[in-house]
Amino acid sequence: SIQGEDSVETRLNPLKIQMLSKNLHEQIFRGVVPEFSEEAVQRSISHLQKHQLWGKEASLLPDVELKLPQMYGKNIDEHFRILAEKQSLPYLEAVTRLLQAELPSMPQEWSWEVGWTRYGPNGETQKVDFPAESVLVFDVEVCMTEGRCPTLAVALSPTNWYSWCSKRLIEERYSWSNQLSLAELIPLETPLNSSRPPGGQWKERLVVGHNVSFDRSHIKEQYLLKGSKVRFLDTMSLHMAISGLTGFQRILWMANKLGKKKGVQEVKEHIKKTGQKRDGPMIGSWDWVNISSINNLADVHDLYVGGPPLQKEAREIFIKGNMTDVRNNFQELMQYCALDVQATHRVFTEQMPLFMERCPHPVTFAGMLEMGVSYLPVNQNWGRYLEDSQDVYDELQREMKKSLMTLADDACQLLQDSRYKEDPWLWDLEWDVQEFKQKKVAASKKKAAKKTAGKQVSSLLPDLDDDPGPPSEEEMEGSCPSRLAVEKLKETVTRLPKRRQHLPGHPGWYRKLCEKMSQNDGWSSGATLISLQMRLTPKLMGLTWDGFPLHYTEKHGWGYLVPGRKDNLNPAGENAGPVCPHRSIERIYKEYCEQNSKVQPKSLDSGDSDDLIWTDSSVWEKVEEMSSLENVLDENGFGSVQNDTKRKKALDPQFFPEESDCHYHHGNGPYNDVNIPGCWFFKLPHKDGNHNNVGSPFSKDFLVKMEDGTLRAGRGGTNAARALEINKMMSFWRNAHKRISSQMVVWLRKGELPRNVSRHKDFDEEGQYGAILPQVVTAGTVTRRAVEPTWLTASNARRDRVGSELKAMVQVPPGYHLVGADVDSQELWIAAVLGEAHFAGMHGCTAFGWMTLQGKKSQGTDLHSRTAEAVGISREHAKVFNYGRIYGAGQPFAERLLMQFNHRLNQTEAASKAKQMYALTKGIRRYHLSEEGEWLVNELGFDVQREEDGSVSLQELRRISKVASQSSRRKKWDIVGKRVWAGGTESDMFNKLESIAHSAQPATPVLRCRISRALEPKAVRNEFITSRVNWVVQSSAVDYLHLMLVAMKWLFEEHDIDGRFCISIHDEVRYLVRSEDRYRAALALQITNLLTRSVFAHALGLQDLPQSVAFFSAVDIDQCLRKEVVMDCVTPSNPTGVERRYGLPSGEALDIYQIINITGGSLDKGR
Amino acid sequence: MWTRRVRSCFSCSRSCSSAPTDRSDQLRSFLELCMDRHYVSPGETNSDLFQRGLSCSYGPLGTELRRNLLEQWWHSVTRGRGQVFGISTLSISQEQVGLQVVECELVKQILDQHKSKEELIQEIQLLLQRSPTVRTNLLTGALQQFVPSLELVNRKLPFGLAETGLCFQSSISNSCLFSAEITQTSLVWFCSPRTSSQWLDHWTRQRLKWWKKFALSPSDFSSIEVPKQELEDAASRGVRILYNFPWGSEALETLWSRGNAELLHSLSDVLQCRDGQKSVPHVVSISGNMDRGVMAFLSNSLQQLKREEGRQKLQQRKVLKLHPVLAPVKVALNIGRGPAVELRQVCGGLLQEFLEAKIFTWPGYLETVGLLPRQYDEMGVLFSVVISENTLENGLVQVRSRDTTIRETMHISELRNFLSRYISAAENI
Amino acid sequence: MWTRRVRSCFSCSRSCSSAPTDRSDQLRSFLELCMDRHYVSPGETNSDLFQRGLSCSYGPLGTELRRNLLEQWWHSVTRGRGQVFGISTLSISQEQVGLQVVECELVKQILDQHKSKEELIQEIQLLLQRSPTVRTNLLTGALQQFVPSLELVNRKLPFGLAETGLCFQSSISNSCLFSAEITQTSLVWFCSPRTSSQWLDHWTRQRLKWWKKFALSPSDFSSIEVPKQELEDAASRGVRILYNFPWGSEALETLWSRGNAELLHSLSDVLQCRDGQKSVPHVVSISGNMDRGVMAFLSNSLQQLKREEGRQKLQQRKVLKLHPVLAPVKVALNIGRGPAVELRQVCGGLLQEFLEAKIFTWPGYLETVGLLPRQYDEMGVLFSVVISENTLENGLVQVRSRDTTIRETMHISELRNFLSRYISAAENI
Repeated sequence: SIQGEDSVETRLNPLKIQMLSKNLHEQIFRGVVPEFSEEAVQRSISHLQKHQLWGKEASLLPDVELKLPQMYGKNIDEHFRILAEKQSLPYLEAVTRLLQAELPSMPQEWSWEVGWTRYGPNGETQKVDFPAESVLVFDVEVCMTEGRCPTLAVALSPTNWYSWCSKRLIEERYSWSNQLSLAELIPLETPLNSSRPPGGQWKERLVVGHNVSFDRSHIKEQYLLKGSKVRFLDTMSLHMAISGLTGFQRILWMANKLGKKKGVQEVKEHIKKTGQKRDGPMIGSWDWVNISSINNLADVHDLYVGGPPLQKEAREIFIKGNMTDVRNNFQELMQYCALDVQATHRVFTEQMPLFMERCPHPVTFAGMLEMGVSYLPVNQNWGRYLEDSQDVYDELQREMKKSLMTLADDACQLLQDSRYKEDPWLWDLEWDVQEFKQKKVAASKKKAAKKTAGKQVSSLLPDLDDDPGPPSEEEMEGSCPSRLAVEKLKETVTRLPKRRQHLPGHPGWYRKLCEKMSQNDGWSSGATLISLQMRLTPKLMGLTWDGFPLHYTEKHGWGYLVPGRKDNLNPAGENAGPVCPHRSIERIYKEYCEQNSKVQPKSLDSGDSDDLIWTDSSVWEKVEEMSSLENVLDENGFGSVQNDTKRKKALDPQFFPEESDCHYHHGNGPYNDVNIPGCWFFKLPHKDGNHNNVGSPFSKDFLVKMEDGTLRAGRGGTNAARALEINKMMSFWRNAHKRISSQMVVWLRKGELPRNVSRHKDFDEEGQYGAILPQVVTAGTVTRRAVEPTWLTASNARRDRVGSELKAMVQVPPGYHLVGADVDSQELWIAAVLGEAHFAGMHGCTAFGWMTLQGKKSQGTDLHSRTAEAVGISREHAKVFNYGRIYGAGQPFAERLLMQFNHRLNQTEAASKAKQMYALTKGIRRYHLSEEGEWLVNELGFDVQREEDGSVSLQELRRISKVASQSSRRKKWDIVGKRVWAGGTESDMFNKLESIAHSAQPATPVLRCRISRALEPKAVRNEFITSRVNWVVQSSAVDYLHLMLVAMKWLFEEHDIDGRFCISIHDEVRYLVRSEDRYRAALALQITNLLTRSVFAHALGLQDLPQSVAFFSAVDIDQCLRKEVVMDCVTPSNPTGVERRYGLPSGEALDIYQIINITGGSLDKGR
Repeated sequence: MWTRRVRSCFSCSRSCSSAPTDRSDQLRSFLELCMDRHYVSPGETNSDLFQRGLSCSYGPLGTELRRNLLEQWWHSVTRGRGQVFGISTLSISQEQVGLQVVECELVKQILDQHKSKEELIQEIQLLLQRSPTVRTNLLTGALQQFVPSLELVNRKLPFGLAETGLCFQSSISNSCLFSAEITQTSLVWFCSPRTSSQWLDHWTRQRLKWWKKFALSPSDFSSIEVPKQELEDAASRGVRILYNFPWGSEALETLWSRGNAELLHSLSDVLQCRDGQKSVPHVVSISGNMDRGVMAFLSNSLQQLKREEGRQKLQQRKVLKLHPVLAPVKVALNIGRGPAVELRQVCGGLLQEFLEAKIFTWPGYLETVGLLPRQYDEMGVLFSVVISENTLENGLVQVRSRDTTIRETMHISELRNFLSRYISAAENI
Repeated sequence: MWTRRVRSCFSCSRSCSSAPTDRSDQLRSFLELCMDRHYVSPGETNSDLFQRGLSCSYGPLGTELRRNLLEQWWHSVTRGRGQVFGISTLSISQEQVGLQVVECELVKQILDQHKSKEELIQEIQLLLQRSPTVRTNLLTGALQQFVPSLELVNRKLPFGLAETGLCFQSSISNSCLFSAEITQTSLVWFCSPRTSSQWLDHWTRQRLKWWKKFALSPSDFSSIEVPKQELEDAASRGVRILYNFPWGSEALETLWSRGNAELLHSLSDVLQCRDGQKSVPHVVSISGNMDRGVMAFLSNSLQQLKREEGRQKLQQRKVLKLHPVLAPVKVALNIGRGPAVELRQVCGGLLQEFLEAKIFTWPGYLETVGLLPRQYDEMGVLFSVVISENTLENGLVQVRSRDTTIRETMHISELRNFLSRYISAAENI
C-alpha cells in the first residue's frame, strides 16, 4: 500500500509541494482538479525567492493508498452536512418538541419524597423511576457544605414537571459515606439498583440546562462506561456562541452594569493590572453592552427574555447552609430550582433560532453535542496519586519551613555586639529587645559570693579524697533539701506579670515570627510563623540581583541597592533610624564581581527553561491583556504613532534625566526618592512593564532568573537555595490541589461495569474502577473554545513539580485503550491556509505557508527556527513570539516579552529587535487612499509613490496629509482607506485575517459560524480588533474539532468500532476504545484528519491537500493520558515513574504507514 | 565611640566547591569534634570504625544519641501501623556458614593432643560443625518467626516484624580477619505478591521521610533505586536510602523486594506436604545501619558559621544543631555569679526535677563538668541555663538557646514545662 | 434469677507445699503461657534457653517487656545521679581468650592445603591469634573507658559508667560447645578505696529496691552476700540479688567490690612511668542478667485464680499482673455491637491517638487480632476498651480493668488522659 517515490500516485503542485496521492485525491475531491494561473504561480515563486525559500530541497513522503469509506453528497462539505444531520436528527427533533410545547403549569407544592416525582396537570403526583420524555430542561442543586452528593433537582418536559430529592435530604442520619455511589446520583434512564434501561434499549434524549455540564456530573448513567445516548445542550455555551464577551469586555460590561462609580473603579483597576497608563484605551463604542451579557443565568435571562429579574437569593442556602437549612426551606428551594428551570427554558426558546441562524452548519451543532459528553476513566491509582502528592507536598512544605526557620535562627546571632548594623540586608529590621518586667520588691541583701577554690592541680588520675562516699539512708529517703530550695524559689512566680512577655530577649522581627506559648497543644517552638511570602524572607536569604542586595520599599516594592551614590552621604542621619551599611554592600558586590570574572558569564538567553513553554491559553491571555492598549496605537493609524513614543518617553523610568543616574549599572531606576545613604535604589523588573512594583521576588516570573543565577541567595548556603528550589517544586500542587482533590470520582461496582471489563483477565477484584466527568463548558469563550478549569489547563508532567503527573492518572479500565492524537501545528496551518487562499490559491504559496508545510527544523527552515535566527533568540522563545503574533499580539508585546526573557536588554534594543521581527514577519503597514484621498491627490496634482497594488507608505501618507492641510482650511481630511500589510512572510495571512475581522459579518471561513454579536463591527466598530483577528483562527480551530468529532462518530458507528469520546484538550482528541479495536480506531482517526483538512481546503477553494498535513504524524495508543506515549511522568510525587509505580507500560505512537501495515488499510472488523 | 566593623557570612560546611584536601580537613575536624565532645571514644582505630559506618565505642553523648535514634526508629516502625510487631531473635545460631564462634581452649586442646594430621583435621572439622555462628543480618531470624507470627495476625497479610540488634561482618584484609559489628535495624514486611512493589515504594517513602524529619538539611538524604546489576540473589528490586556525606554518598538503609524464595526455603519443613508455594507471601526487607545513621545526623547537623571579626581574626562557630528529639543533652545547668553553695543547691534541685521529667540534663554547675557556651554548642546542647544571684532573689534564670544564641530571661518555675513542650513540639513538626 | 457460686482462691503459684511433680507442671504451664501469649517464641530449645536465664528468641510481648525493663534500668541508673554516664563499647575485641570469632572459610582453606601437621598447627594458631574475641562481660569495656571519662568529670570521684548489651557465654557439655548470649546490664562505679565498701552497700540497696518496685510480691526478691569461697579473683566482697523462682533461687544481678587490680592492669600502658598505683580508684561492678529479669517478673506477676463454676467445672483464671510500667500492652481496643465499618474507623482514630502518646495499644478491633478478655488477662493487658453502637451515639466506651475485671463506662475524650496518668502514677509509686 505504500508506493515508491516516483510512483504514478505522486502529485506535486506547481510550487513543488507534494499533494495527496492520486487515489486519495480522487476519492475526496471527486475528480475536481485544481487549476492555477501562470501569474499566480510566478507571483508565488518570486515571493518565496524573496524570503530565501524557493528551491530548498524537500524530500518526498511515501504515498498513501487507502480505500476510504463510502462518502455522501456531491462534495466533501455535503458529506459532512449529511453526517451531522443524521447524527443530530433525534436531538433536533427533541429541540423542536421543546420549542413547540405548551408548557404545563408549575406545581404549587413539591413532594417530599426520595427519588423522582412526576406532577400531573392538576397537581397530582406520582413516584416514577425517571422522567420518560425524550427532552428535558434540567437543573440540579447541591448543598455544598455536605459534600458533592446532589440534593435536589427539577426537570421539565414538554408535558410534565418533575422533582427529585436525594436520600440524604429526606432521611436524617448521623453520618454518610464520603464516597458517592451510582445509587446516590440522579437517574435519568435506569431504575434504582440497575444500570440497564428498561427494555434494554438506550434512547436518544436531550437534556437542556444552563452550565449543564455541572448537572451532568450528577447524573447516574453518565458514569457508565457505555450505553447512554443522552446528549446535553448548554444555554451558557449557546449564549457564548451568540453573544459572548471577551475577558476584557466582561470587565467593562460589569463596570457598566454596576453603575458609573463602581464601574469606573473596576476599569481603573483593570487598566492598572494590564499596565496601561491613565490615557489608556478609550472605549468608543458601547453598543455591544446592550446586545450581550456575562454568563450567569440571571443576566443571560435578562438579555434574551427580559422582564423581571431572576431571584437568586435562595442560592445562598445551597452554598453556605447545611442540610438542615435546606430541609427547613424545602418548598422555597424547590421553587427556586423550578424557576431556574423555567428561566432556562425561556432562554433556550429564544436562543435556539438565533443560534441556528448564526451557526448554520449542522456540524457545529453535532460537534457541540459530542463535546458535551466527555469521560475520564480512573482507577484506584487516583486515590494513591492524591495521597502521594499531598504527602510529598506537606513534606516539602515542612522542609522549606525548616530552612527558613534555620535562617531566622542564624540571623539572631547578629544581635550580639550589634553586628546586624553591618549586614547588607538585615540592617533595617527591627532589632529592639525588651526588658524583662517584674513587679517591684524590696531588694534583698546581697550575700557575698564565696570564691571557689583555685583550680585543681591537673594530673592524670583523680584525687581519691574527693569521693564523699554514698549518701546516707536518711539522705536518700528524706525530702531533698535542694528540691525544697527550688520549690521555694518557684514561689516568686507571683511577682511576674499575669500576662507573660513574649520572648522579650529576642529582636522584634524574630518575636513576630514566633507563636506565643499558650496552654493549648498546638504550640510549636521557634520562628514557625515565617513564610516565603514575608518581606523579611528575601533579606534573611541574602538575595542578590546581579550581585546587589535586595531591598524593599513601600512605594516601589522590591528592588536592590547599588552602592556608590555620593550625593546623600549625610552624616546627620545617625539618630534617625537604621543606617545603611553601604560599605558592606560595596564589599558584597566587589566579591560578586571577582567571582564572576573567574566564571564565564552565562549565555543571556538561557534557552529551554520550560517555564517559557506556555500553554496556548496563557499566551492568549497575555495577548488579550496587552492588546487593549495596542488597539488604540495600532488602529488609530498614523496619527498617534508619534504621540505614542513621546508619551512613552515621558512615563517610562528608563528615560529619567541622566544626571541622577548611576554610571556603572543600568537597570530599572535609580529611584532617587528612596534616600538610602550611599546607595541608589533600582526596582526589580516586572513582567508587565517596569512601572509595576514587584511584590515578591519569589513569584513565578523570577524562577527563570533564579535558574540563570541573576537572582541568588547570598548566604545561608543550602538553606536559602533549597527553599527556592522547594518553592518551585510546590508551585503546581499549591495552585491545583484544591481543584484536583475536589474532582468528583464515582466508583462503579463490578455489576455496573461492562462484562468485557469485569471478566477481563486483568480485572482486579480489589481494584477500583470509576470515572470523572470533567465539567466542560462546550463553548466557554467567545471563540467557542471549550473551557474547564482542571483538565483543559493541566500542564504536562514535570520532573520538579509535585503532582504534575495529573493527566497520567486518567487510566483505562482493563481491556481498553486510549486512542488519540494532537493536530500538528493546527493554528499555524489554519492561519497559513487562509493566507494561501487569499494570496495565490495554492498550498505553500506564501512564505509562511511554505514554512508550515515544508519547513524542517533540521534545515532551519521551519517557522520557529527562522524567527529564532532572525532575532537571535532561542527556538523555544521564538515559538512564543510566533504564536503571540498569530494570536494578534503587536510589537509592544514582543518588546516586553524580549525584555522579560532577557532583563539585560534595554528598551531601545528590545524595540529595535521587535521592529525587525515584525518587519520580517508581519510586514510593514501600507495604506490605500480613500476616495476622498484619491480625489485630493488628484486635485492637488500630487505625485504619489505607490506599490503595485496601489498602496502608499506611511511617510508618503504624512506628506499628503501635510500638503493637504496646508492647502486647505479644512483641518482634517479622511484620506486613509484600507490598511494592508506588506513585505513580510505573513503579510498576506494578516491581510486575510484582518479582512475577515473587518467584514460586516465576520464568520469562520469553513463552517460559516458568525462572530459573537458583541464583536461584530456593527456593535464595536473598530475596537477589539485583536480579539477579532484572534477569533478568526481560534474559532476555525473549533470548527476543525467539531468536524473531527462528527467524522469519528460516523466511522465508529459505520465500522462497529467499540469506543467513545473521552476528552478534547485544545488541539488534541482522545477516545476510549476496546483494546481489540484500537488499531482500527487509530486508522479512523487518521482518516478523520484527512477528511477534516480536506474540508478546509475545499471550503477555501483549494481542492487539494498537501500530503505532509493530511495525516497525524502519530496516533497515540496508550493506557493513560499523557503528552508522549513514552513519557514516564516522573515527578517528586511519582519518583519511580508510571511504569514502575502504576504498571503502565509505554504506549504506541503510530504513523499512517504503520497503521496501514497493521490494519491493512481497512476499517472493517475481523479483516 | 565604640566602633567595630564586623562582617558575617553564613556558609555551610557542605559547600560543593571544596578541594579534596579541604574535604579531608573537614573530615578530620568533624571526627575531632565527635571525639572531643564525647560522641565517640578517642582512639584512631575507634574513629576509623566510626568513619566506616561500623559500631565503635561511643562516649556518653554518642551512646545517648544512638539510643534516641533507635528509640525513634522503633517508635516510628512499630507504632506507625498497627500490624508491625517487635521481635527479638538470637544473634548466634547453629548454621555453619560465615563467622563461627569457637572456644579458644578447645582448639588449643586439639592442637596439643599430638594426634596424626588426619585426626587433627577431623577433630577440627568436627569442632567447627558443632560451633555456632554469629548472625550477619536480622532477616534470617525474622523469617524464622514468620510461622509463629501468623497466628498473631490470624493469617492475614500484610504484617511486619521489627527488630534492632547487633550484626557482625567480616572482611579479610592483609590476610588478617577483620571483624566488625553493626547496629542494625530491620523491618521484614510480609505481603501479597501483587502489592509487594507498592509496599516497597510505600516503605521507601516512609523511611526517607523519617530520616528527613530529624535532619537540619533534609535534602542530603535521598533514595535511589539499586541498579539491576547490583541486585542480590532473590531480590527483584532494591532501594537505598543514602546520605550525602562530605566525602560521598553512603547507604543508611536498604530496602529489598525479595520475592518469596528465601521464605519458601525457611519454610521448607512446614510446607512439605502442602501446596503452599502459591500462598507464600512476598517479603520486603528494610534494614538500616544505625551506626552510620548516627554519623549522618552528626554530620548533617554540624553547622560551621564563619565570622570575620574586625582585625582580620577569623572565628568559626561550630554548632551541632541536632534535632531536639535526638540531641543527647537537652539542657545544661550552670552557675553564674553568686554564692556558690546556694546556687549549686538550686541547680541540684532543678537537675532532679528535669531528670524525673526524663530531660537529659548536663550538670554543668558541678565544677567538674562545667563548660563554656561554645562547648555546649559543639555538644549540641539545646539550652544552657545560668542560675545566678538574681535567681536567688527573684527566681529569674538566663536561658541561652543553641540555635539563636540569644539569652532569654525566664522564671525558674516555668523552665521544666518550657523544655518539655519545646522538645515535644519539635517532635511534631 | 441468675445464680452462680463463685469461689475464688488467691493462691500463688509458688506455694511452698507443692510436690515436685506439681512444680514441673507449674513450670510447664508457665512456659506454655509465655509461648501462647507471645512472650517467648515457641520451640523447645528456645524455651529451654529462656528457662536457663539466657537470651532466647522473644515474641512481640516479650520483646516489649524486655525493652521496658531495660529502659527502666537505664533510667534508674543513669538518671538517678548526675555522675553516671552511659557508654557503648564493642562486643568484639582483639584479646585472645575465651570465645573467638573465626571465619569458617579460612579454617577450611587451611585444612585443605595439604600441608604438614606442623605447618597446619602453626597456621591455625596464627589464625586464632589474629581472630577477635567476643565479650563475656561489659566490665572490660567499661574499664577501658575509664581514662577518656576522667576528662568528662574533671578527674573527680566518684563516677560510674553504665552500659547494656549482649554478652556471650560458653559452656562445654558432652564435649560439644554450647554458646549462649545474655542481655546484660552493667554499672561500673569508680570510687575511692576508702568508700568502696560503702558504695557496694549503697548500690545493693538501690538495686534491690528497684527490683522490688515492679514486683507483685516483692518478698521474692532478696539479696545475699557471696560466700568467701565463691569470690572471684580480684573481688574483696560480692553481693547477689536473687529471685526465688518456684524451682529455686537464681541470681538476677551481682555486685562486686573489685579493688583496683583490674583497672591497674588495663591502665598499664598509661601508668608505666608514674607512681600511679596508689591513686588508682577502686571499682564496684554491678552486672545484671535482664533475660532472667524478664523471667522473674513474668513468674512473679502470674496469678492463678481458681474458680469453681456451678456444676463442679473447675476453671482457672490466669492473670499476668505485670506492673503497669512493664506491661507490654497497655490497652486493647475492641469493637462491640454496631456498624463494623464505622466502629473500626473510630478505633483506628483512637489507636493513632494512643500510639502518638506512646501507649502500646493492641488493635483488637481488627478481626485478625481480636481476642477474648481471658486472653488479654493472660497477656497482661492493663485495660481493654470496647467501642460499640453506644459510642457512636454519645461517645461512651466500656473500659475493663485487668486487675479488677470490672467494666467501667468512660467518655472517649478522656481515655488517653486516663491511660497516661494511670501509667505515670504507677511509675511514681
